[in-house]
Amino acid sequence: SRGRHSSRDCHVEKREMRVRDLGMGFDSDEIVLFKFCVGSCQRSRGNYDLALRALLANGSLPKRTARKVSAHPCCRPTGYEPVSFMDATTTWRTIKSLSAADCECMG
Amino acid sequence: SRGRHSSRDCHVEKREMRVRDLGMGFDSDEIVLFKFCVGSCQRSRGNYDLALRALLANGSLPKRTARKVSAHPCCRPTGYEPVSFMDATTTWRTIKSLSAADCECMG
Amino acid sequence: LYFPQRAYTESIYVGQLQGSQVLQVHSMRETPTERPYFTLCSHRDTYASWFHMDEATGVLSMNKTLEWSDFSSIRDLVRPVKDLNLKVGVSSVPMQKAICPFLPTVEVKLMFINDTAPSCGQVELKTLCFPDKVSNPHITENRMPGALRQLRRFTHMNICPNYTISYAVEAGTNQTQAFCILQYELVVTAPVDREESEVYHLDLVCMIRTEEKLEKFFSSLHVNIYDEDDNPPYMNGTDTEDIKIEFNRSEGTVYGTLFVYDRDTTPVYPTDLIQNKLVGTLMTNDSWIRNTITIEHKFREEKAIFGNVRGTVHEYKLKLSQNLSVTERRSFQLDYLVNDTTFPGPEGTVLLHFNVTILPVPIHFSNITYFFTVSLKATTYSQIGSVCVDNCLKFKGIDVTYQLEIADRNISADAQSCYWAVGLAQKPNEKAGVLYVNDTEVLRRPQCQELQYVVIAEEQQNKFQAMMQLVVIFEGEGNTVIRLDEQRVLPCAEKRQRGECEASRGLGAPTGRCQWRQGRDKGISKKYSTCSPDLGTCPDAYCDAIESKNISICPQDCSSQPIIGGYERDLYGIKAGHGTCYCFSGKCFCEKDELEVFPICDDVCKP
Amino acid sequence: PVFPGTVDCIEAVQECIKDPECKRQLRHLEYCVDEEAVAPLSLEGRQACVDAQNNLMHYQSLQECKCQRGSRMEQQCLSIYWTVRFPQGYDDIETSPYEDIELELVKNSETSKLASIVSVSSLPLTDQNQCLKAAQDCGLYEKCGSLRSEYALACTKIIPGTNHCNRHKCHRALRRFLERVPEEYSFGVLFCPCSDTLCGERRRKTIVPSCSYEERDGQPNCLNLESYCLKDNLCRSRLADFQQNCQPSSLSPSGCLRESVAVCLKAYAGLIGTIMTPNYVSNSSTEVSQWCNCEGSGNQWQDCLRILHMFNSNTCLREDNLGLQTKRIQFKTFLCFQKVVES
Repeated sequence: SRGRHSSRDCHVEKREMRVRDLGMGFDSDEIVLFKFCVGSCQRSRGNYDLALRALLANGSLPKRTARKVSAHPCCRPTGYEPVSFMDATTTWRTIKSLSAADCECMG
Repeated sequence: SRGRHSSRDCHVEKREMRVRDLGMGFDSDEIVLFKFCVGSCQRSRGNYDLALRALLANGSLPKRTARKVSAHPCCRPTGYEPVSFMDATTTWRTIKSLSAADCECMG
Repeated sequence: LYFPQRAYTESIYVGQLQGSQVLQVHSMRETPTERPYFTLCSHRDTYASWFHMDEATGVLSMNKTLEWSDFSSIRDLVRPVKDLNLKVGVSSVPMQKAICPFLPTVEVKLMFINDTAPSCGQVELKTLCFPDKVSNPHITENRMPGALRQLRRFTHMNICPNYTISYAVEAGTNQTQAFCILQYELVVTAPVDREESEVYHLDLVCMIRTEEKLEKFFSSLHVNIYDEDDNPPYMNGTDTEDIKIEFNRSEGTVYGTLFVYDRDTTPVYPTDLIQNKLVGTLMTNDSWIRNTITIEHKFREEKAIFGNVRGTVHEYKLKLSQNLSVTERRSFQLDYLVNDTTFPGPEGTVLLHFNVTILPVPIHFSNITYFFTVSLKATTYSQIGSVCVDNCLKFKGIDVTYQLEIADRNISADAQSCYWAVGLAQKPNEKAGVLYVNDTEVLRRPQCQELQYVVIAEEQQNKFQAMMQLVVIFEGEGNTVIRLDEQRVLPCAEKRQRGECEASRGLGAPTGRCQWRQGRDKGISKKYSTCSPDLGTCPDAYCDAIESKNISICPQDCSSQPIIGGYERDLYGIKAGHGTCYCFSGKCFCEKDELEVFPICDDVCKP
Repeated sequence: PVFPGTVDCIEAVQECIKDPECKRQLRHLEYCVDEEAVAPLSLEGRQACVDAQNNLMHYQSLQECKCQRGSRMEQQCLSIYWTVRFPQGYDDIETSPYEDIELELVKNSETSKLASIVSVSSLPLTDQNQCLKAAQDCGLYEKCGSLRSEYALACTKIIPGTNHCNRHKCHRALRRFLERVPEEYSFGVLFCPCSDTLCGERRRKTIVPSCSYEERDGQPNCLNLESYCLKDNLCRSRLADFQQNCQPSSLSPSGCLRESVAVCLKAYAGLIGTIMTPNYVSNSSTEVSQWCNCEGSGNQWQDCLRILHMFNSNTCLREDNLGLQTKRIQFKTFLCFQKVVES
């Protein structure tokens, strides 16, 4: 895969999120530090991406296909961390692979 | 990284492209078969993506950041192939890593 | 000889005079002729040499007068009080220090206070009588009388030399006068019986006569009575248990209960201790019985039924040590002798009687023929029904397998090919066989739409067999009517909405169509929304014989892969999920199906 | 390294083996420990060990060396500490192998930079459930959140093919959490004060009792539990530390022989993640105990009750001592005060 730039092009950001707001149906008021990847990965692009951009620009691809094409590597986690908490019934719950351990431009 | 589904979720598609239309400034009327990756990788999502979707949905992220976030793995080449052709001055040219050899959901 | 106390504590001050007494250690006799010899065993610590132990009386006294420098010489935390830990050993013969590690010892903890003893005016009078913390002594039941504690506080005797101090003891209301005070020592006057009372609550009275008046101080003392095995086991009510063994014949099963009582305690620690252990013996030489049956023995401590004194209740159950054959038919009385190994007397045994009746179990179908009807629309792996010999659901330790065979072997090869339509599956340890649609292609041919099978049930241990006729009738509109593009059979679990779910032909769907279950709960719920081939069997939190043949049939019950989103899982499948649960070849998601998140500016709108 | 003024046992041994005689006696004691672990020593064998121990009496650094709780070399250090005191029974288990907590706490207060730790979450926090608040604070401090997730996962994960957890891994993860997360946070989730049973249940379940100590087939006898603990150097050391630092005293206002309650709480927390893991007995009181009872104690009933009462009737572990939260400011002030005195 392409050379990787884990800098402004792709890095970890953190947000406090109430477990209840993770959108997974867990009933808990605990707060977790959700780490996610942010970056456009423009610097990791290659010839493939330039050609793909040209293809997309000439409009020859149907919209349904165009929507499913990544015209540059994507800034994604290279590893994940679990997050555990107690729910409203004081039962321990763990969400595996929830938070990003680190980020990289992939693909 | 996440389990890979090289199926409907992410696969190779082909398009004939004139070298001239690759958008790289080569002056050649030859046509190449450009292979690229198409797929939503929805099936390769993980808990991270569900939480990220919730975070994006609650609008707490600034637009500038939200735009640089990949809320699912991206369908990208796992390897590339070069393409060679003769330009208008009958000089052999090669564009490295232009076409996708195979595709996979990354990250 | 034994120490009537776990530890001795006393406080000592700077200025404690050489030769002055600190405290007295006692040892109780086990036999009339015994005589204790005491020795100070702590030679480890530098301060041990400050003390002297009187070999005969057990009185600990000072070898030197305590100086301020002595206090600071003790390496300990920076505190106003430093602990001096000594050990005193006792033997029934005079001895040297060297054998200390092999003797019973008792701890002596002296709190060395970095101050001189309070003057008579300063001291709190009660402290002349009793230490701050009074530890409780213990004596063993049925033992010799003797002194068990020195009541005077030697270290405080010279603080008010003009006062006279005396002690008295008042026993608790219902307790015998087993204790008295002789020359300032608490004495047990006669053997006591623990089974009568485990603890004697004594009220010690200390009288101090000062120049002006008589002061009285009270302190309660609990003398714990140690147990010895002086009671035989006994039974209360029946010593016989009738036991019938029929359908449950598996190894490890227990039957019936007989109780044996023992007024003595049974210590569980240390584990190798043999005090008051009841040992049991099967009173039979019948090898079959000895190989097949054992007696399970458990015991627990009880108080209420023994007059609020700790005793032991033993439970004896009959236990199978191997699976019983279905043919076994037998009646016998089994006697079991329980012996209290540490009880000295002859009556230390009781005899238990188990009247055992073992009935055979027939492997049998009550009906000759069973009929099942199936819709022609049913897809592959649709469950038709289950087959089971009589009483099979009660079976334990009886392994019966089921096989499906063509009833009439002489039919043509072409006719025989119809019989691919139905299959039979059975999971290991499952009691019934499950019939299912194995091939829908043959059902297109009219001659294949009524099939006659024979089901053979075979009991694995003795190879007993039972047979029954099985008729499977396929009815209703066939698949020929359904449009070609709809012919493809997909896993129902992939569908995320009701519409696409109920419109698809799903694997294992008896009606041919997938069925949608709409969940109503907000959070993670057992009633999650999902698309299933048959809501009767999937999801039901059990990966049955048919579902386990192909993960696509019911991943909601069988998937072992990680589930993405909010869920709960026991061993397999999705016990509870958030929103809609759907799966792609075993990988499942449980998520709310709201409108897509606001469109992420993906690649197309990149500048 | 242990606090200045206290010799670390590992250093003490390096010093000892430079002296042939010290080295010889120490190797002999190590042999005694190994032999005793296999089978009880003979009378002669034991006497030889007693002699070896006596011969090491005058090597002061060996006799007074201590260990540091949670350090990388803790296990080796403790092994030396107890070897030097072999045979057992010659020294009770009320003197702690660890350097005095009061010194350690002060040292920790430097490293944990108490004042800056408490980050206030920007999300509106539920006000009354203090244990939930402590969990939220932990979740927001990355190290606390990740180590808490680590032990929760280790303690709730069922070993494939069985129906129970891996208690050893659970204990190790619990100790890692308690040793690496600043006490400001770990004590927060352990000793938060509660005024309702929901909060009390959260507090009770914080150390995942179903895996960290509960047994499916009922409670063991406390004597049995203690005997297993004493055979394990770590548990034995933490128990000795607890007994030294949580000695009750009716004379002192805090009910504790040691003036500072934090010293006892730290020693109590040191037992969590060992064979004798203590915990709250219910969700409606701060009473703590061991998962054991005194049934079947026979004549050692009093000894058994003594073990239980060390926890469930110890004035050092009283109501307000365990409700640390209310004392949080006091806890911090105590530590800050220490720092002011230092500087």
